[in-house]
Amino acid sequence: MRFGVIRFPGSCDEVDAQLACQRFGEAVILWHRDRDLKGVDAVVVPGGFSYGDYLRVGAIARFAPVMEEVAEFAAAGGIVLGICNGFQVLCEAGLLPGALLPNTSLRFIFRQVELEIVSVDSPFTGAGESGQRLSIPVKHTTGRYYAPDAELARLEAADQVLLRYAPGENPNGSLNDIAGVCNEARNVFGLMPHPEHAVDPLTGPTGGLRIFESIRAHIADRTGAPA
Amino acid sequence: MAAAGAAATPGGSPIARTSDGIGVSRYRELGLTDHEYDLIVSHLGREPGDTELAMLSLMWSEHCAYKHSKKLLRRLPTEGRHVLMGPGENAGVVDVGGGLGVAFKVESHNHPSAVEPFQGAATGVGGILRDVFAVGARPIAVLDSLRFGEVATSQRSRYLLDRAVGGIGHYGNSIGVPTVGGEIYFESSYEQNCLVNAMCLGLAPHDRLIRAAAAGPGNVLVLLGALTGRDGIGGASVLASAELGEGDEAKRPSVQIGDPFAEKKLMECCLELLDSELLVSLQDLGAAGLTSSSSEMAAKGGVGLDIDCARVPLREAGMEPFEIMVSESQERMLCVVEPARVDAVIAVCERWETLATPIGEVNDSGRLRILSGGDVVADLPVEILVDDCPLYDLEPAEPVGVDMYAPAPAVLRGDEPPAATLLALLGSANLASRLPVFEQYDPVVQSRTVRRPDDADAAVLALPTGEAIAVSIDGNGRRVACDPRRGAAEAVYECAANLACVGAEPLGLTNCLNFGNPEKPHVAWQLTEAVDGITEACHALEVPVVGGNVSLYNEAPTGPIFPTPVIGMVGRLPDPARAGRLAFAQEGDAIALVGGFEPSSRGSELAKLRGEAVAGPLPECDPAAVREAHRTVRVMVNSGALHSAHDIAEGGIAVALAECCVAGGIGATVTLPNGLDPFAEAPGRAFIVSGPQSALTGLQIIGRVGGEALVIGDALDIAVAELHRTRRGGLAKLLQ
Amino acid sequence: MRARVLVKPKAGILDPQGQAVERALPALGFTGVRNVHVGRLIELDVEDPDRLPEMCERLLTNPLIEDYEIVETEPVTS
Amino acid sequence: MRARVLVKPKAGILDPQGQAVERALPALGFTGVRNVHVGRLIELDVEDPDRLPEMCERLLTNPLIEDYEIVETEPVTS
Ligand SMILES: Nc1ncnc2c1ncn2[C@@H]1O[C@H](COP(=O)(O)OP(=O)(O)O)[C@@H](O)[C@H]1O
Ligand SMILES: [Mg+2]
Repeated sequence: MRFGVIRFPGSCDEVDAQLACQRFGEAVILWHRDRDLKGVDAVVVPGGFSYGDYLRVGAIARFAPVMEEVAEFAAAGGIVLGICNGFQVLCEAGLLPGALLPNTSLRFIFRQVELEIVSVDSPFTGAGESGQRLSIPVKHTTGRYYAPDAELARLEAADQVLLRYAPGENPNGSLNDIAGVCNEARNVFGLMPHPEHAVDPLTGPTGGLRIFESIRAHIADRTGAPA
Repeated sequence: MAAAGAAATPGGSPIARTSDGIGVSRYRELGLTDHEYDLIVSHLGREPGDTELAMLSLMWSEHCAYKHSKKLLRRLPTEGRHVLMGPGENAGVVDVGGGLGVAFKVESHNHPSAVEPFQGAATGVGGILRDVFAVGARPIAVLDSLRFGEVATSQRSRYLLDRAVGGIGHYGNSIGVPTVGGEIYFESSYEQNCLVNAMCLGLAPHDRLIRAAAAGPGNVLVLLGALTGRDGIGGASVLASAELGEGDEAKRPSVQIGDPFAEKKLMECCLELLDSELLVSLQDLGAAGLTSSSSEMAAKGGVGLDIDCARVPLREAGMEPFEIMVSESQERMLCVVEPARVDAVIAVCERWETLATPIGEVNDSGRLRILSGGDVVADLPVEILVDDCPLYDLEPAEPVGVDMYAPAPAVLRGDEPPAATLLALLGSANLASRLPVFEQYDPVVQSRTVRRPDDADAAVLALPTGEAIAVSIDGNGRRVACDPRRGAAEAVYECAANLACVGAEPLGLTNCLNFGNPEKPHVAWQLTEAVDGITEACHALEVPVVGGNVSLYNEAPTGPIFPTPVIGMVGRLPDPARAGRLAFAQEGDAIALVGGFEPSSRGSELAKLRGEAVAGPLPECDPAAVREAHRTVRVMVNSGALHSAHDIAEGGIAVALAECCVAGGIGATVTLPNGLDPFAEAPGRAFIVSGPQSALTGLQIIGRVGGEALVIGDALDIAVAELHRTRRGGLAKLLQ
Repeated sequence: MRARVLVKPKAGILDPQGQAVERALPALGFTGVRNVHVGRLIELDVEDPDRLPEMCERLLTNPLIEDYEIVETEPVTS
Repeated sequence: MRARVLVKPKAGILDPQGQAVERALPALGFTGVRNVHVGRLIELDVEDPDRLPEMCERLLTNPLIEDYEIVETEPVTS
């Protein structure tokens, strides 16, 4: 399969995401100004500080030309994964519900956290088990997931929360310990933790592998290709 | 355009030292002595003009000319078989095999950080990153070395710590370079002069390495990056205040604000320009801005430059030529480009949304000529800017019979039981866990960090070759204050010991010499002794110095800071999967002590807590024994035989054992060799390693890993949970 | 026209910045301060002030989490 | 009294946020916008408004790099 990883000015984890994806298929970089998704099967909106995160995280990046293509791709059922800053961008773009607010500590935090898979009914968690724990690092200043009460209830009821921080692990004050949510159609997923930094035993725990495995399995299913 | 003859003063208003004395106060205000000014006049054959004086006074400042340290620095050994670029370039570079080089340098940003800690520290990181990508290396890691007053009692020091750490994180995290290590000490001598030193490492294929020498008459000088504004501290601010009238507030130079987003684009842009082989040379803009970068490029290439400062894109209207030439606006680079390639350069820059402006031309005049529109505002031989500043001999004198530094207030009486002493040490600001600081830094971006902070004594970064490099930064000002020569040597040994713990062999080091006023004999003595100590240790370990930085005049009315040479060392290891860890790992493992070890309590952390004098001598060191101990540990780590390795440093063997227990969440039972004081120190010489008994044959076994407590003979027995709690809370509670 | 856009967190959303200020003030001897909220200020010259609300909705604020107010102000003299 | 403190970068100080917004707007079809600056807005209830300037100098702003303005405003109804 083929992943496309977007590069905005100020992206930092795009090469990391590309390296992680390359463990599961081909992975190409998509330039923010190009309106060409190069025929990829899945788009990754990576972490970093797109456009310096100035004004508001993700606020400026969502208007990049490539994001118009991503919106169309998503509307057509394409697989889109937003990691950290990518999650923020997808929320700003309205492709995911809610918003990310400053951590309650008001500080940047790097921490290896334990996550729990809440729902395996998605292209992003299908290879895992419900309740399974994943060790993945977070690193952000603005990661407190927020949605208005009614929206939050709807998300929970519709099983759109795919990942939660395990009890006692919530690093940022996210409502309902939410670490990652998908859209109603379940083909767009955003999470604050960095699965691309948890795929190589040489550099740390490998909880992130589940996410990429799930995507590969989903695409293989869909296209009938061997995983 | 009028060509300025040697005897005419460009830019009008020559500074005549006439009856009214205005000229005199002017150059003195700019920091030049009468003697230096006379030298300028005699070299030039005339009085310098306004812009020229501004440029000269900065280039002849301590910061740019190293006038009190240059002669001393010549003592440092700079040659070694791994050195690709040594001191003199923006960063030193060592060969790490496979056609790759690692560039690295440490630099101070002490004064700006004292004024505005967040921006000061942030722009410190920005500056050292530029030095590294200026040689063509992609920055792959940042480390920081910080010194503040006593955080336990000084509100201001807590504020400075909090903001400086925030600033370092802000810049490094935002630009996507991991911060993989650092060190922090708190001592009252830093109360008025905090130290913020940042180190950066970069990776480059040999053929992308580039020097700063301008070359090729007819080539174009292109300024890259941010707009130029009235940014600047120190030199530039003195200048501008001399120029401005009362009430001209808005024109005063301002605190530099770091823009990591601009630097990220600038960095990617420069690396792409180099990959496309579009540049002849590249240089960052740091202190003294365009003046220093252009004159150094010209000097290194033995050429001349014409710069039209009216072409420099400005952030503020109405800037004078001298302001443009000395502005320290961040996130700018200067490059030399062949005329046929200028369009290609501009196209790459556009792609990265980075401004590129041709501002001048290389020629063979050997002069730096600054034009403003049609006028020549400065016309100076390059060597007067770069080479002619007088170098001063230090007049060192050892202070006899006086303690230069007051002891810290005693918090221990000295008759506490060992358990209480160990807990006091672990919870003290200097030894407590640094987690509350380093969890504000991203250590993993770029996906090569094999050992993060707290995993091991040195950070380990995997290389594309399948091997890895390790890096550590160290310097204990208290010990250098006690005994400058041995204290400074110890910093080198300790860095190398940290590398040995992960299995790395040293390749080279960089250093930042943070001292007081070198014109004072006792500071001159500290500086001289420290440089000699570093030199000795470098010879002993065969590690060359490939670069560094000097920060002098760190003095308050109460006296100088502790003399603080900070050493950053880079090494190489064959197999990242076997990189050592410091945590005790396995119930039943044997614990061995490696290395000859005759520690003393002088200069120790315990001596500080007991309020003892800051006085030497520190223990002697046998270089051959140190080398052998380092080699033993390194070889064993690389063989994969060990489960842990940790050097014994501050707090002595008791603290080292406690750290291994806390990191592993497991206890240990140890019997100390006869007569070994558990808290005495002799950093850099000895190690605690653990592993299966069979792997440690031939070593001095002192105990076993296991249980839930650290038991040292019948001296102490403390639950690991309590060690952990105490160590974790020590700094965290001060930062709330 | 020179305009100011005042952006503040929507009522009911946790505002840790406001809380941090509120907690820090008494320690400095400033008592009697309550209901602190921290938001953003954007100042700009616009040729067509009628388009400001749209700019606010699309870029300058996130209506899910922020409220805003537009205020006319003095032109800068420069 | 309910007050607003408007904090903005001092004139001449680099304002990367303002620059970023200014560059982003034309791409969204908003032309004719200039001199954008981004700062902070702090709203608070104070019992003793006379102490506000001191609060601003000591905590709410960084006088080295920021200017501020104090504006009285409507009390919050809640
Ligand atoms: N303590 C030192 N040890 C070795 N080299 C040093 C030391 N201090 C400065 N240097 C070298 O002197 C040169 C000038 O230093 P500096 O002015 O800090 O460079 P830059 O302007 O590139 O930041 C550099 O090549 C640096 O490595
Ligand atoms: Mg340099």
